[in-house]
Amino acid sequence: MTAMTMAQALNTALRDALREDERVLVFGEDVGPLGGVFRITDGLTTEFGENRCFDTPLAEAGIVGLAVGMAMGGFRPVVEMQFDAFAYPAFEQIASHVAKMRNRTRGRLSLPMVIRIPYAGGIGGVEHHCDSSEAYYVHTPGLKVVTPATPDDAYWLLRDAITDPDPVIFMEPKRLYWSKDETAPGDRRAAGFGRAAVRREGLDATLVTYGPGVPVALQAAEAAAGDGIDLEVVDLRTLVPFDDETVVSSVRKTGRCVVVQEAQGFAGVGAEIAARVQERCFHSLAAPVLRVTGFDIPYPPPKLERSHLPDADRILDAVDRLQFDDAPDVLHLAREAS
Amino acid sequence: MTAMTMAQALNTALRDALREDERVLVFGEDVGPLGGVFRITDGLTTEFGENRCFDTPLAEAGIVGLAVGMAMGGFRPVVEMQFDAFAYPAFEQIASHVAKMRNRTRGRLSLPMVIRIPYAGGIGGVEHHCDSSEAYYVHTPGLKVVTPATPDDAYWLLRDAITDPDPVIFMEPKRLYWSKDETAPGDRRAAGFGRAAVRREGLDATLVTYGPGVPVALQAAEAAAGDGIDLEVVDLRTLVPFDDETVVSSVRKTGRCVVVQEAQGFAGVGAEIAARVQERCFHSLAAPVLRVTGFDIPYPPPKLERSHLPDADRILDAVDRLQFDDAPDVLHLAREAS
Amino acid sequence: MSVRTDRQVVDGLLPSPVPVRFVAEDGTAVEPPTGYPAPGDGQLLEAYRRMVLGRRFDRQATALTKQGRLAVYPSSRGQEACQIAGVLALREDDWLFPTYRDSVALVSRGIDPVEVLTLLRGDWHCGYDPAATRVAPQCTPLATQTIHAVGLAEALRRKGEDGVVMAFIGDGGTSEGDFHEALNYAAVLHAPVVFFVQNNKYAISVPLARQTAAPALAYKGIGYGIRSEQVDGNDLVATLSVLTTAVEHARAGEGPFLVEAHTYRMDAHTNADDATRYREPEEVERWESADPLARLETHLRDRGLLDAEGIASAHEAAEEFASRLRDAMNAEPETDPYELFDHVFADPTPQLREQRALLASELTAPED
Amino acid sequence: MSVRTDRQVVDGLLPSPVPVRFVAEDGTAVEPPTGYPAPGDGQLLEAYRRMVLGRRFDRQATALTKQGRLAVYPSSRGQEACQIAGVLALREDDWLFPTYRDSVALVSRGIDPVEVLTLLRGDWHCGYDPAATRVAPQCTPLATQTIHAVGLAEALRRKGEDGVVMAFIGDGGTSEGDFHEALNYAAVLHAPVVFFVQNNKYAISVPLARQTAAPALAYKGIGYGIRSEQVDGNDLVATLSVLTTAVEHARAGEGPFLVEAHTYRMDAHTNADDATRYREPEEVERWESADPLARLETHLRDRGLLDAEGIASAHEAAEEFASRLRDAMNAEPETDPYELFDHVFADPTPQLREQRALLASELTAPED
Ligand SMILES: Cc1ncc(C[n+]2csc(CCOP(=O)(O)OP(=O)(O)O)c2C)c(N)n1
Ligand SMILES: Cc1ncc(C[n+]2csc(CCOP(=O)(O)OP(=O)(O)O)c2C)c(N)n1
Ligand SMILES: [Mg+2]
Ligand SMILES: [Mg+2]
Repeated sequence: MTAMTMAQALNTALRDALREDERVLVFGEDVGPLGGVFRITDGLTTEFGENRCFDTPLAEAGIVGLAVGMAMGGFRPVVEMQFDAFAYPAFEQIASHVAKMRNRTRGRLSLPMVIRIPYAGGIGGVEHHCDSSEAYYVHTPGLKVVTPATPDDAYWLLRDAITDPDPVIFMEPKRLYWSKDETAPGDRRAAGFGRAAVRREGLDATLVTYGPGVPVALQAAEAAAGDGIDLEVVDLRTLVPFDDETVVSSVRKTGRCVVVQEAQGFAGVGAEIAARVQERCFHSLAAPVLRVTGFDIPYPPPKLERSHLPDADRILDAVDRLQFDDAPDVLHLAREAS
Repeated sequence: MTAMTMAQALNTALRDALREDERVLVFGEDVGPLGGVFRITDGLTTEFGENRCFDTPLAEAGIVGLAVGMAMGGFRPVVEMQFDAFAYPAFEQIASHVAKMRNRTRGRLSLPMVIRIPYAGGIGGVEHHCDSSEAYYVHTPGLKVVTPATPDDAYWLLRDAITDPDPVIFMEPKRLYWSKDETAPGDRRAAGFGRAAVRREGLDATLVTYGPGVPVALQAAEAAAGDGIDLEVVDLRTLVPFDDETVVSSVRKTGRCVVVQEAQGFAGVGAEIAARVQERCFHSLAAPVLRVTGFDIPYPPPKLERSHLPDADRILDAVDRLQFDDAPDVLHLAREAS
Repeated sequence: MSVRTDRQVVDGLLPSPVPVRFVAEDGTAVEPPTGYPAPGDGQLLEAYRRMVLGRRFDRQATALTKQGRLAVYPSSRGQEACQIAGVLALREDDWLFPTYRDSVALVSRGIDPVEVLTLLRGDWHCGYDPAATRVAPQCTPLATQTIHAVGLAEALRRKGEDGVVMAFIGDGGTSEGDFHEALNYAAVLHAPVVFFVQNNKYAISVPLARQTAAPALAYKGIGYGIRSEQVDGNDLVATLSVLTTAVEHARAGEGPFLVEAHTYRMDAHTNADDATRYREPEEVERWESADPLARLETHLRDRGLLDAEGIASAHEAAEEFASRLRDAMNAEPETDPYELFDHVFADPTPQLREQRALLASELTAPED
Repeated sequence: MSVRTDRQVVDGLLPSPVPVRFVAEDGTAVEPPTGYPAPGDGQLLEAYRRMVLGRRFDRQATALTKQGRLAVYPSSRGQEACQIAGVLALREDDWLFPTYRDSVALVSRGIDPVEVLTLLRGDWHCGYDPAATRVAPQCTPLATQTIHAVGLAEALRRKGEDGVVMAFIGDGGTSEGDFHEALNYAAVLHAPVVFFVQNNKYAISVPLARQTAAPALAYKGIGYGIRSEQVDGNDLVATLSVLTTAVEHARAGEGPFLVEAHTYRMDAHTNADDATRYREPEEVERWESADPLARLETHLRDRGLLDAEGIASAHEAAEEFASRLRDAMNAEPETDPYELFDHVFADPTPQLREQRALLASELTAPED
């Protein structure tokens, strides 16, 4: 057990995967000698050589398309998109090929490849550097979508993504790169794909979240505990496949649910979660499933991101509106008046 | 009043817009002499000359990017993406520029442009020709997203899209191109953006849908009427902006809601609708908001699309599960058992 | 600090100013080009038989659309010299990345024609086994396959195999950004890939002049440091010779190669297209007189390599092939709706299992 | 049926085999190139003053990052000849499409430096008025601006204006698909646009040799039918001469032009980058001796156009500029959180109004 940042955990996962399986390759923009702009691939070219970890020309459709061809040829590419918005040039390759190759070939070709995407904000980045793009991928059938919230998960989910027979979009919440916890790579602990984790147990309401939302939700739960409200926090870990079981059993227990997501709200992953929860837990719900999300605006600049990002206060406001006292929802009334 | 197909209505809208405003331009792949693969631009080059309606080289990012530049230069481009999946190469241009230019320039530059996208299936198209991609656009702040279900709406919504000061993604449900109704271009009738239409009034439950889902929902409502169930059908018309008012007042009245969407379900527009409805109508709901959608699979081939597409039967099955009799939901029980 | 580009390097990358040719429209040999060896007689005869069969297959497929047996078919009539030369230039263990228009090449590669037509028949998958045949699924999103081809070529190179990859693409497809990225990646990686542009003068309705202002598409190669050539794509002898050279170049580790073949799409874009909307019948007629099959036939007859009997037997084989295909296509293909859920992932997610159960409940519900 | 490419046409599109130069590293004049007129003395002096000021601005901006006044700054030190020549080649009513690295050009264009730095300071918008300044917002998604530039050039052409558009792009950016599409669209539309590649040898950490295998980036033009040239980008005289020729070419309706300038990024990619990870100090030192500003200074002195006084006054003006900038940047910019909702659309949707109300309830809530 060592204390590791998420960045170190990811780096270690890549290193271990490169060591264990010679079919694994790492490539992308600046992932070679520089070690990536976030240093996630730091030292890999030195240790494994340019053949295993290398820089490509600057073209994201090219990176993903090259990975498709190399996966068809028997390799297991792990590619990096430098920032969320810079994966968009690869969208056609991802939606029309990465997601569909197995299906288009009736299962004869599989694409064991991982597309790593640092995403979301909170790091004072300028425009185009802080998009939350997970909803685009989860809505595309054929992609697994994974997002760790802890270093331990970062390590194991990335290892699992690399051995998975199918393409995985691996979303890294960039402001958690420097978060630390005890982790023990090599000593299997984290659960596999499709299993959510209850990060905190509670009885009064469930906060369902993922990636960058997890520490914020935990912080809100701590604060709520001070007010005598006992919140359960569920970290989804993998968005596709989705762990209905853990979410549903938590909400059936608590009877109330708030979904927390950093991305702009409209038709985001949080909408899917809210829709599923009320479909499955309707008779257990004492209040509507509420969502706490970013606003439906382009990601704001450093000076204003605090106004945009869901924080503990915004979550607690939503928790307050969960009608513990059976009064009508004030914000809804306000909305209707406006 | 003339009987017009949706294709004719769209063609007439383009023609009238070209005639009335010389800043309007139409371009894209094969929209010139051929008139587009769906003939939506038929005759425009002949009538207005190559300067106003023209073919571009084959590159979708190029088409959209060119439109951005021309809109910056004072024109009002209306561009065609040949099929849904062939808009994906333009995704970066759409997400990072079309959607954000007004914001990035603090309102100093606006992009009055329309991107027409024939979408969805039901026409026996081969792979990549029948994607439902509306969720990608509605989740991108800065885009208006519009989708007509009738020829009359097709005409007026397209006219409104062209005069709108902001970029509009205009999604055309391609299997409705040949549907006909009475319409009177020139004689203002259809409502503007942000207004849903109640296509059928009913008291027992509300079907909320849009685009290709509308005729199917109406068909289901007719069938249900035979069984004594009176369904209201709401056609959203514009997904962004969203008409909460009409949807909410319908569901408050009926107390039950089924969302119908052709696209794959996970994190689709239907998830947003379900999430909003339960947020706003929780205390009026007698049953969970259910969703009837396509499956989370790549769009299936001609021989199997009937299995995939939501049809009246699938809608009626969902209506049956709206717990009119207060019994537990059978499919939910089955799901849990599986 | 400064660069100097060597005139010789530059000239080595530029294509010939006139498309390479061995045989004129009327079948007579022209002065042979330097640097491109003439294919052997046996290979030319084999090419002839394949072109006859390819054309017959193509006609049959078009006929099948009229009978509703195919959802759609993009004909390559007039492009047979390209289709067959592309295949003949490759070894069996080389890879081919075709587009939707390259069914004739696939048939010539030895893939069962029913498999080749699977997708066009209305099924959701490519029909054949790409790994076994070393043929990627026919690709519709334009130019996207070219970068896959580079990846696969790079994979071969890294595995120490001496296989080559050939990526087919149309003139219109060269305008897409992915083509640019593929050429650049291939050159920087020095991958053994041949880009083969069938310039058939139209992208659906859009003529070449609206697609590019380049002197010829083959002039794109130098911008990536890729050796390039242009060839008369209706001259089988020339196309085969240039493509063979290109494949050898790639196999020898000398990097990628770009070949532009000038040809013409005789039929409409697909059976659903109406070509009269955008081109004059006279233009089509002019190209009839440049027919690649007639040209090769005349050429081989003139050279005494082919006689009436040889011609007849090639046509017989083609007829037999077409009739077998007709029969095979008369049977309705079996499609299993439950299989829709089987190949999205190696193992269906719980969500897909639920959806499959929903479909099952619908399909097994009693009619009411 | 067949094409023939004219050697003359081809030669007219290819760049010179050696980058165009007027002045050597040591400031001495070289044999002047044919076809490119020497800029006037007055223009050169003006360029000199602007380069001095541009460099001072650049240093100041880098200093501001250390004081936390700027979130990030991508320096263009070493690229001043390109930045200034680009601006001087344009008329005021021409348009410029810059990247994130072209702040010096924008300052030279006359835009208030505080406005130029708005985005880098942590605000969400580009700061200046693009329509009034005829400068597009500085663009980060690589190469995407090149196609906007084509659109705007085409808009000018259609409106009968004789304006020209210059699109800046880096060496790395040329690998993106959008660059390819932009070149092709420009050529087919015959749009009055100049593509100006500042080849500073690195894309963050990736050196040119990993970016392209082309003899030079300027060889990309012929593949689109675009006239192209390469120039010593540290020679202001040459860069200004070639860009002026390119702009005149475009303005005269002769179509687009592609210019590659060979230069070098002296500093790291941005203040946040560590260039020692990927390049040797010796390389940077070698380029110090090719400094564009020193070269022009020596050249102008040698020619008697500039004396110590002129140099001093240029530096004084630059110091004054920098000190005003420092002062202006000391004030915290005002940012209004409610404005986040104002420019998503011309009129906020009901949903945005709701979200604004939610934020208001948060911001006005009593602290607890
Ligand atoms: C990305 C993309 N955009 C548009 C289309 C629609 N489309 C199919 S074929 C075609 C024309 C292609 O022309 P070309 O590359 O010359 O090939 P050809 O059909 O002539 O063989 C178009 C526009 C597509 N398949 N993919
Ligand atoms: C589409 C896209 N991908 C990646 C990036 C991240 N990025 C920013 S600058 C840069 C390097 C660009 O190099 P070059 O074009 O040579 O310009 P320079 O920075 O040297 O001026 C990269 C990779 C981006 N901004 N946009
Ligand atoms: Mg073609
Ligand atoms: Mg650079």
